[in-house]
Amino acid sequence: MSRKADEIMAADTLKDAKKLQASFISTEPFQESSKEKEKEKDNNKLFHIHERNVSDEISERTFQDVSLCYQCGKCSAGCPVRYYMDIAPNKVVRFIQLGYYEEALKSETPWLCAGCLACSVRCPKEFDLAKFMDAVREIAIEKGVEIKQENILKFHKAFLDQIKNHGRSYEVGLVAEYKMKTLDLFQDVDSAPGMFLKGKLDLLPHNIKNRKEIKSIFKKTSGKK
Amino acid sequence: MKYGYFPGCSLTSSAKEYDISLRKVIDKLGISFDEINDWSCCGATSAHVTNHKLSTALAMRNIMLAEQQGLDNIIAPCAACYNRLIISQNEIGKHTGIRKETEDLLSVKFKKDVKVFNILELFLKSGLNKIIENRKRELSELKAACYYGCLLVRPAAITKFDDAEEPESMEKIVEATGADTVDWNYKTECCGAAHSIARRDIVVDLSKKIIDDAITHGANVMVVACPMCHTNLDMRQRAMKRKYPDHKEFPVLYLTELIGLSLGMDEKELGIDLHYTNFKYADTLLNNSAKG
Amino acid sequence: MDKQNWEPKIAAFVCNWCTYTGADLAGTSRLKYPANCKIIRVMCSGSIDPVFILKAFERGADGVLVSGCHPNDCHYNAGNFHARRRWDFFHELLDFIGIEKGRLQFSWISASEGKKFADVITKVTEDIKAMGPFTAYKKMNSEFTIDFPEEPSELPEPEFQENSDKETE
Amino acid sequence: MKIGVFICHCGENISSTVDCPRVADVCRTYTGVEYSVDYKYMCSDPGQNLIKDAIHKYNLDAIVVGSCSPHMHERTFRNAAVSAGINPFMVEIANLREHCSWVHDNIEAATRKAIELMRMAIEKVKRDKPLTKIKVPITKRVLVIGGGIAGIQAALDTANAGYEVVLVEKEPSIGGHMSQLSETFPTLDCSQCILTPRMVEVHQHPKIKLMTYSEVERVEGFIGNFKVTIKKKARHINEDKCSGCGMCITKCPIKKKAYNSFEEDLAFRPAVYVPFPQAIPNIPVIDETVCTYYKTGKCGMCVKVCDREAIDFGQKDTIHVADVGAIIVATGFKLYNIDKKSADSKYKGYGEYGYGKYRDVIDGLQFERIASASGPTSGEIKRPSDGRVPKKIAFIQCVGSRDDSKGISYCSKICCMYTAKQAMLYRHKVHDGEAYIFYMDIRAGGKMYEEFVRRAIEEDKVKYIRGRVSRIYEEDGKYIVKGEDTLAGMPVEIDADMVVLATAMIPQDGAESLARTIGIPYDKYGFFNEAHPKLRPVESTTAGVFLAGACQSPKDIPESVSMASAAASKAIILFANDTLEREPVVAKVNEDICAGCFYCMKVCPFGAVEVKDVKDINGIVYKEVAYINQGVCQGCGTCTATCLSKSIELAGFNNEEIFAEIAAL
Repeated sequence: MSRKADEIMAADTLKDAKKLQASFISTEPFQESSKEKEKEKDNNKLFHIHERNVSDEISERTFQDVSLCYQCGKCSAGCPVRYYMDIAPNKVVRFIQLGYYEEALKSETPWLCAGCLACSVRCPKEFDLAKFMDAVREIAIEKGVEIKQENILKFHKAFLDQIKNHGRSYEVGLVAEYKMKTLDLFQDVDSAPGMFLKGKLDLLPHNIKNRKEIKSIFKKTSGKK
Repeated sequence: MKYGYFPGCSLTSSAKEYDISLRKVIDKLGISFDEINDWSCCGATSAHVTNHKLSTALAMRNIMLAEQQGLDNIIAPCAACYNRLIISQNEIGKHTGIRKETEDLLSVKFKKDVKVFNILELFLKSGLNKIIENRKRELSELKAACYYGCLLVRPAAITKFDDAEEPESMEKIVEATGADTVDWNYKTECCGAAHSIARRDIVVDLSKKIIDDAITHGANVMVVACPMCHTNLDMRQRAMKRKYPDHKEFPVLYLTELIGLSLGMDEKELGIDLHYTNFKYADTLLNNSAKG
Repeated sequence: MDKQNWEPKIAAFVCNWCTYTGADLAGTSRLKYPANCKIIRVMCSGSIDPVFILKAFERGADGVLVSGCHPNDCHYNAGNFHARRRWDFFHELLDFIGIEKGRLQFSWISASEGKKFADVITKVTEDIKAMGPFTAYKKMNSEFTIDFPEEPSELPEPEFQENSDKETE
Repeated sequence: MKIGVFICHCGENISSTVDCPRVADVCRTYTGVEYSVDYKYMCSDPGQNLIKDAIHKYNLDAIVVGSCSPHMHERTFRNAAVSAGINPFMVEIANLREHCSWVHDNIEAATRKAIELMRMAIEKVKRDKPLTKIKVPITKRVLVIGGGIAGIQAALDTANAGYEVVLVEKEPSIGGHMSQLSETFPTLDCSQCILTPRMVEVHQHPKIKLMTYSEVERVEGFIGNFKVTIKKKARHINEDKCSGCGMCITKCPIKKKAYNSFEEDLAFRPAVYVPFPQAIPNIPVIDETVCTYYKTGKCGMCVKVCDREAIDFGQKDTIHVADVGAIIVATGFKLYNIDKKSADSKYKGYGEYGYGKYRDVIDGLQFERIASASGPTSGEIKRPSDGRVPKKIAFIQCVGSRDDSKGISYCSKICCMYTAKQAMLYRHKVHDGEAYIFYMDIRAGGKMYEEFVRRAIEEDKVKYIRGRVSRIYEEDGKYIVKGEDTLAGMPVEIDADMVVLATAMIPQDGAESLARTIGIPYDKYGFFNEAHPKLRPVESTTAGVFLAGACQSPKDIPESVSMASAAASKAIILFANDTLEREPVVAKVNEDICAGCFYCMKVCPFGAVEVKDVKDINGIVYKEVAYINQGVCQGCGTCTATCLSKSIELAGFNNEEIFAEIAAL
């Protein structure tokens, strides 16, 4: 069976559930992986990536030029999550350097980056790779690129939703929302009840007073470049 | 000196014991805190990995509150919060564009230079002899592997307090409690951090390696100063056990809990019973004498 | 003076070894920059007397650029260090005597930095343009008569100035 | 004064944006300008003849040429002027090409600027004075600083040309780093075998005065006339009496208190020692810091066993002065180490490689000693920690080099080659061993170099992995080397028994202070600067001081040797004349108005300012003034700007001339 057929199959069986999700999740409508949507997205976004030079954009956001990197691979060598990545971190930089933006933005690597900064502190060219990865992710979201590590993105979105609504992280809400987004209902069953029992998880969120301000920060920063 | 206190979200929930033990310990050592009023999330991980403007604004909101409250020094016990706060400060200090953007967002002007300290700096600054003087017992049975994680010492150019590769400050503090420290390899290796929920498989593997290295080098307890690290190293030991059946439970303590123990407090008082792994200092004594 | 068409007059004191050669490189690389700046070559930035600069302002310069070798790169080992030390003091003095600090600028340009030379000249010209003409001395000259013994006896202004507009038309 | 103005079109290079005839016309109106003309190529023969004819015809006193940069053709036009009977310093060049036509688009603006540039040059030439070149005598003796291969070569070449040489080496023996090497690339011939005959030749050469264990303390004077003060450190051995029998060394009871620096600290040496058996001169040195006699006043074992009575505990450092005409600096390099550095150091260490705490993580020179037949392991490859033979070895290139974050941006140039050589030697000696090399690029430019590297890969099966190593851990006596194969795109972990770091070449200790002593510039790393990167690579900017070997930048042996020979020939060229001529752009003091503050003395980078007594007719000194030694002065003019009484003038760039230029802006 081809990959596309696979996707359609999956889409069919989960369709209802996903519609439900879409209505529940406040951030962005869930992108259906149906053929038309896929095509439309491709037409609208990906082919226009080259319009604006992504490497320039990254340089602007991170205040460092991607041409600094001389591809020694020390970042990849010391990356703790290297084994889980599809391409090496230095290759993401390489793709951006050469203008293969689509390949870079579609890669799982930026999403798996844990931001531990091991690469940044060891880089012989003092290139802050962690910051670079932040920018790549940011641009990938803005361009609407399909994100393979969607659970990670969903986690981040769920987390930010908590902050947006309460000002602080609300772990019950976080886990609940994350579960709803991913439909991965069984993953944390061994820890969450334990947390309740130990009195670590509060059932009610800690709301800060000035939630208005937080909401406005979110609103003002969500504008796409 | 009075410190502003920025607990961060974790310390109000999943890392409650860190907050509890910290408050107890500093009380005993005569250090006082002023919690920042109405503090909010620092923007750690989720914000900065997806939206840099948002993360800087979230972090700087707390700095702004501290400034408004007249606090010159704040202490951020969570390593991730500490890192976000100093990096954001550094960004707005270095790039006028970001500074302006953030100031406009929050409609303030940053004037003062609010200094952010991590937990290690707090104890080093307030004086290790305070711990030694108030020590009720020497934790000489403990061989601690001091785990810094990533965000406490990196990037050294901004944190400017210890070496990024071979840090030693936590060892100094732990040794003040009378405990021994071990020289090991994974002091600053990453535990997987925020992937804890979305990619638990990664976190389990990485944390397992860290714990194994500590055991190989003769440690019987691990000391951490970051709630995220603690969650991964402590809570994820169950998942570890499932994946690696020969895994043996290994206690992971917060630095403040260890200090608390040496100051004579008991495990319950310090919230050690809230951990997923069991730890009783008395047991360590027993174990060691049984071996000896 | 017609502010729209006003073009600043800028004097650049540069050392023979680094900046002058850097300016040559800008030329050989065919980089373009505004024509407002005239170079006065000295052997070393260390030999630039503050009086030269005052003299330049007095003679109607709207801005002055001083440029030498990078630290540690001086052809004479240390001349540029002396220059730097001297300028630290001199900058304050300029301010004191009423010449805005921005009218005097410093830079280090090496023999290999043709691009930097062009950039610096462009920037200085823009800065001075933004500041407008330097009139303080001219005003003073009209109020007091000051005798400058070194002044060259005759200096006819080029004749083409009046005709120039016609020629370009 | 009659001035001639000549405007060059430079083909179309100038005339395309500057209206040359108009410039010539305007210039003709200026006072003093007798003749003004434009021409297509001023630098061509007809162009020069045009100038010469005009000088004769109009009886000109000075000329101004509006052409390309003075750095291009100043000399051409000066020569033309001289042949027509004008002093060469009565020629001014206005740079209409590089500074005007090439950098502007607007014809009107460029033409105006050209006229203004011409006006400035005309005003300057009016105040120019005829100058004559300066003549100075030459002492035909060379000082060579550093007794490594570069210093040895330079000394031998100069001495064989018939000139006397003083060779100063700070270590007890000459030989330098080359004497430490096992075998050399790309021929794999034994380093000591080719070096030792040269060392002996130096020792026996009648024209070479060898001063080992000595350092240059002070350099005064100028090209052809340097006066050098050398400190000879006390060996505590009478050199005239010692026969080099080595009894003192064998009998010295202090065996393990000092590391043997020749063996790169992989072995110990006694308190009295020669660095290595083939040392030149073969005279030991007593190390005061560990010798029992200097601590307790007792022992004296060496005195008892020396039948020539050569031990002299009371010997003191001695000071020697030498007059030389040229100096060849060949102080070489040292290796960067990965240790933790102090906060103010310009380098940073490698915490990721353990800051040097792992004993089997060694540097390239240490490996050379281990692989050397005369080394601490007699040439067997063994681990320093436990003496086991490593079965898996990892070499890491570019440690420190090309690493901005550690403070070194340059490529050390030789590491690619010596790492290939070392891996080859390892494979030759440990047949069942595996050798891995982590590299970023292989830079094997040189005769037979690339072939050599390929041989390591193809014949000796050395495995090259392209990627920098991120971290080294010790685990059960093995060293886990974490890298990434960037070509395969795969992470790599090697559990090596030993790791060899090809650490960067950095300037020798004290290079910067020596540079200040001699008065030569150095770059931000401390390498000495050549006068011109392409055309004057072995001269320093200070006349009469030449550079050889790795003190100027990282170099391998053949390059160091050729540079040494080039430096020697530069000195020999200098000595081919009895006197030498210099450009007269020097500063001069007006003694009548000099106030004697001597600020000029403080700022002069060349030490050219001296105190001169001014006497009245009775011979009584009534004031002290500054005097500038014309031979030493390089003409920077820093003194002129510093002088409070404005009594110093720089010939060719005096205040009057510059004021005239400013006035003509």
